[in-house]
Amino acid sequence: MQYTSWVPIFPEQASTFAWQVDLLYFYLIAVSIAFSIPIVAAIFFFGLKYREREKYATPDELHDSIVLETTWSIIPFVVSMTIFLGGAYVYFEQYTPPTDAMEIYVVGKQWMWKMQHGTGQREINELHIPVGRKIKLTMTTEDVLHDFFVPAFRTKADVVPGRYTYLWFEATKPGKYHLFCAEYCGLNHSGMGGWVYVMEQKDFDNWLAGNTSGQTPVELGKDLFQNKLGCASCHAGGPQQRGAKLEGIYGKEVKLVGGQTVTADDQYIRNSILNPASQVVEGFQPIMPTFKGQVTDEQLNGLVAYIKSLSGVTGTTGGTTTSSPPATNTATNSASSLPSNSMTPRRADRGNSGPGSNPNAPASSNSNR
Amino acid sequence: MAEIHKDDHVHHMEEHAPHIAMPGYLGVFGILVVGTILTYTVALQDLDFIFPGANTLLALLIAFTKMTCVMLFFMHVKWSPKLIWLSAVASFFWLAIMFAFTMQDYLTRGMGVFST
Amino acid sequence: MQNVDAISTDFIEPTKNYLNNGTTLKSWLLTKDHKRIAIMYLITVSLFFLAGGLYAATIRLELLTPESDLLNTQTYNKVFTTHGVLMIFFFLIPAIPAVLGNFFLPIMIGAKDLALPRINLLSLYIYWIAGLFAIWALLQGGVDTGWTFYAPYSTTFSNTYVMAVGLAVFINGFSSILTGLNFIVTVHTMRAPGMTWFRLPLFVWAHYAVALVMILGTPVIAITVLLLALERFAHIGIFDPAIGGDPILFQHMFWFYSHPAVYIMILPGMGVVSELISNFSRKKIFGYEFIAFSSIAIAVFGFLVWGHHMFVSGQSVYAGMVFSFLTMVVAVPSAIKMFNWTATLYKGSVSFDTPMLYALGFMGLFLIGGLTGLFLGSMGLVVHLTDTYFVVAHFHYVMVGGQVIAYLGGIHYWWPKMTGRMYSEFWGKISAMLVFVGFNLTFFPQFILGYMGMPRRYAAYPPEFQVLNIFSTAGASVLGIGLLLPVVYLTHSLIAGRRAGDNPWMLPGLEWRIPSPPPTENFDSTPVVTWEAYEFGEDSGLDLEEARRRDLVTVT
Amino acid sequence: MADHATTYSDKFVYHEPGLQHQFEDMKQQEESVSIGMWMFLVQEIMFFGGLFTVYLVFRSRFPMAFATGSNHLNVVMGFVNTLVLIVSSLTMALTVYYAQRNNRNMQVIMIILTMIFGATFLGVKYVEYREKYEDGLVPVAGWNRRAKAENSEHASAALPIETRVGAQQEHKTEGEHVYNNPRGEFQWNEGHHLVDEALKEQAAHPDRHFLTDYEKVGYFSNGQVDDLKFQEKVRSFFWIYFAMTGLHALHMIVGLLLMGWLLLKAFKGTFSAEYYSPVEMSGLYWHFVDIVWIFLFPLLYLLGRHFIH
Repeated sequence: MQYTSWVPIFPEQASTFAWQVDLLYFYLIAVSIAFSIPIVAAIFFFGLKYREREKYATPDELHDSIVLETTWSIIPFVVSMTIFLGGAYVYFEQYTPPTDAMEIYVVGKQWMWKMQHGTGQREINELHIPVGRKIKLTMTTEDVLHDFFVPAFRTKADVVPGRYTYLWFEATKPGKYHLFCAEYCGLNHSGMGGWVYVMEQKDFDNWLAGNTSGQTPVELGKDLFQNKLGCASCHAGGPQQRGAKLEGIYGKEVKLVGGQTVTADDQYIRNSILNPASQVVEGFQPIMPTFKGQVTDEQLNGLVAYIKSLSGVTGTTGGTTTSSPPATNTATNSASSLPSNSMTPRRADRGNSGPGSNPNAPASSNSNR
Repeated sequence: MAEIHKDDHVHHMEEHAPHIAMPGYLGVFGILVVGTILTYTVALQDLDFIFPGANTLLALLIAFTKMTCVMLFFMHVKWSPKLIWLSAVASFFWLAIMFAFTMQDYLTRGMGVFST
Repeated sequence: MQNVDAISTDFIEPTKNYLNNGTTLKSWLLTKDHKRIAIMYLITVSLFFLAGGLYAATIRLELLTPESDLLNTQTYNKVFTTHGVLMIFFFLIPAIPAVLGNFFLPIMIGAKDLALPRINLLSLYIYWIAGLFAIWALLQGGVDTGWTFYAPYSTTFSNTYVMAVGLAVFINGFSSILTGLNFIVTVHTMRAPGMTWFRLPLFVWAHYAVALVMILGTPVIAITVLLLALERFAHIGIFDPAIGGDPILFQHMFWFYSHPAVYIMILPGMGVVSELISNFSRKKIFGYEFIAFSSIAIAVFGFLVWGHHMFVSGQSVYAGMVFSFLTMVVAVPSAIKMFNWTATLYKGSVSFDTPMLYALGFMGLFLIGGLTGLFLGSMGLVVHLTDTYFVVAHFHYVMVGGQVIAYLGGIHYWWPKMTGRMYSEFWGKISAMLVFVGFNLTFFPQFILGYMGMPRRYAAYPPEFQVLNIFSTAGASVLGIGLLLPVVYLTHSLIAGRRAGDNPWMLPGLEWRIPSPPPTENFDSTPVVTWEAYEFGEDSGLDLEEARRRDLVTVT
Repeated sequence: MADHATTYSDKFVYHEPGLQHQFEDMKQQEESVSIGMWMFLVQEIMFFGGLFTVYLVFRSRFPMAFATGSNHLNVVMGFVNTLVLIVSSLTMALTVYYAQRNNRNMQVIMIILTMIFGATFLGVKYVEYREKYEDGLVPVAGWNRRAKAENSEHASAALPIETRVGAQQEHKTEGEHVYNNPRGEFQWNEGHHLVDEALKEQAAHPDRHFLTDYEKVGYFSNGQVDDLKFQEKVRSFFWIYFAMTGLHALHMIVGLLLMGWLLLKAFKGTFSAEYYSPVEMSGLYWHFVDIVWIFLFPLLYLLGRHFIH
């Protein structure tokens, strides 16, 4: 957004559908002009030509013309329909994320954006992405409504507590672009923004490699599991342990107290951490305390990723290089590293749009008060 | 004024005359009581074999019937000017708008790849 | 029932009119006279407009510089929230209906008063109570949620006086409900003999449409705000997602009222402008029925489009489609109005008195406001534009460029009738032009800012937006002067203005056939209407020759 | 001219009782008043409509939780109350009927009867609220402190939907067995057998749907019904129950005041076949309140009754 002109009047075009939106914009401007010029001209022309010549003159009245009325009802209608269709088309583009997108997890929080790459790089109010690569953001918030807005990409979406919303774009032009929070979110609303850095793929890979400060989700999870939360003290495995053995559990059927069996997928692990008492594995006591409100989104993702790694399931990387272990695969199945995507899209969408169906955001907002 | 408003007043004239005699009122009252008992009894039957939500639908139908009775006879709508009919209908129409257009969002949330 | 003589040539003020009929405070506070109530509304509403304007000025000053230096963000948030709440709930919504509508609707249909004068007075008192409540809350420390009160920020996170302001809005709602109720009853039952539906001035039609919206919409915001207050006070888990609520539901219920409310804020303006255009081109308005029914159409369709405020809110894509489609449909009636107004000028005898200048200004600004409305109804574009300054510019073009301009036009148009005095035409024209120019300077740059992506409700913004913000603030100062001028010369006219006479412009409307200021019961005997609306020809029974002689006498 | 106007209206004040100055004749006045009243009822309908929307949205998501909550309401009292209101509607209608016949005494009697029935309704409602209060089912945090102890064993189950302040106390009280309801939480101990039944049915007929998609996520933590999540949904039912019936009760109280005023006027013999629109208007209001209840009864008390076998 470095402007050369002293008064900039147009934002950068830096995403694949920026030009579509601009096209729509120019079309509407054209329509507006096409409508206003004649009307304004007419107003001036009539106003001057028929200005009052004699005081209290009574010009003969004109009779209404159905033809005229119908014409100028139908023309605007037809035009507005073209606008509607154009808009609807672009809208679908903007709000239909591709399946082969690189996943980035975004958490809004008064008043900062927290991003997490599949490779673990965690950024605050900054987002580094490669150019020419489809990016899908999976977003939620810990407190109030926010809105992820990148003018240069011509797209935005509200971030709603208690559920996931999504946003996707494909940057077309390296550069540094504004990131705004567009939904009023309180005291420091105007401070809740930052920059999106669009880089050439190789620069991006270097950035990934160079920026090793962030642990991968697996490393983070391991750290939490072994030390910070001390899960290992019960779940380290072995015969006389109080907690269930987790090696190789992922994706398997688990027998629960009360007979049913469930598949140990991301949701299961996630919920077992948040509401342990709600599903107890057969042969164990419901003694595990809840971690609701004590683990953040990133930490949860980490734990899930780590437990998965115990079963040899790996996460993903945003880059194409193998520089950042342990992940090596493409972004396609990176979904599996995000709890939100572990469910089928249909159920995820329904589910997450249900109140309280994502116990995490409310819980973490509790902890944040 | 009167002659201008004659059309509005056509129904009005009768308003001074009593609309229905005592038996009429008692009859309506009877219908309402029966309706109430009916609602209660059918609510205990499981009608889901017809189609899910049959109970609710039936309960609402009965409620609408009772409402209609009250409005037509107790509230004298039957003898009121068209405008009163109109306002009664309109208010329910607008209620329907509020329900329908709110639900069209929630009911289509799941559809499509990208439903937020 | 005899005809009212068209004009009275004597320039002695009528012995008894609504102003001098009882001068004690009590005679005002307990009056049932719609004209006095309208005057009291006029004063209160103007005060709220002034207050809201001051807040607006503060906002513009703060935005001169990119940093939030004049105000800290906390204050800024409160300031723009207060600006919104005062302007929308306490100025725009009551402005034209409660002042001009209250004063002239009964006169225009030949009635002695509104059908329910006590209800009318009650609505004024409710409005006052709500206003005091709001002011109290603001003095206590104000509210910072934005006038939209979006959950969960308003329900859970804001620690300002949300409940108090919410209750003020709740109370105020009933004031406008009662006004609307009163209008509908009056139009149905109080029309004078011969005043058939299609002889009603379009001002009355517009107010009928507005009344519908007020009655059908306002209760919903009332209950919504009530639930909001409950959510704050008792955590009912209906809007707050942390306890199983749904913030989107709040937006649905809020906009179910607040979008139609936008039409409460523009339809009366359209009514006024229809009057002005027709009367100052001394010609029956073109396409009377179409304008009349387009008002009703706008009122009805206005209830079907609220979702276009929620395109990016997480609403279902398909719901968005439906709402966007209907939004496009609702654009058509407004277009019809524009075309008919323009056509009315054709072959008229157009005189450019102050009210007409305002009317023409309205047409220009509403044209832009309406067309940019299409931008914001087209989903693909709105994803980029919503919550930016483009939206701010758009609704100011409609609200200020529409309602406020029309309100000023109406005030100037009926001032001679309300007060019996004529204001200075010169200053009138000056201020009309200042308002028009200043307004465009203020808000046109904001369209560009919006498309560049400057989000609304920002206390601090990136430096590259500064230039246009400076333009905007500069324009605002011009606008401010333009808006303050009338206060001065209108007040001055009360003392020194020359007597206007009963019918300064020789117009056919019923209100111009009674003395100015009107007597307490408007007509000494019920008038019988024998002429069509906007009838300037022979049938109007206006003695134009007489008027020309009168003008020769009063040349000063 | 003003003088003329005043005498003009005075003329009528003497001849026609209650004719206001702005009207030509009684016909016009009555028409105006009745249209006005109807417009008021229209806005009342929209006012309740907001709550019905909330009801619709939440019930369509969590029918089982709503049924569970509804089954806990005292249907007998609801039933009795419905009858009571219907009778009061009849007496109200008869009040108008007798007013039209200049029968002052019957008017007075009917108004008194109406008031008695109205009061009965409120009395029953009070008993109902009282019950809910003792079961600790008031969905306001902190209002159930005196709930009966036996209902309070799982009081701590209510923690996650405690206000944020409370959530921090969560860990303090954790572990220790709670005998009463210290933070006065909403508490639901009736279990969730309806959901269990639905699950059984589901197992029996996998082709049909017994739970909504919201429920499939909203109640469960993987395969198991989550008491806390379920309780949260039941709580929102009770909120809607209290909001709707409370607002309705408020309208009843207003109605009673109206009746009191009417009683005085009727006692003075104000109303006659010529002038009875106040009676008629109050009647409209009363009937409207009755109609609201006609819908509340099935929607709140009777939904999902058929699940109980």
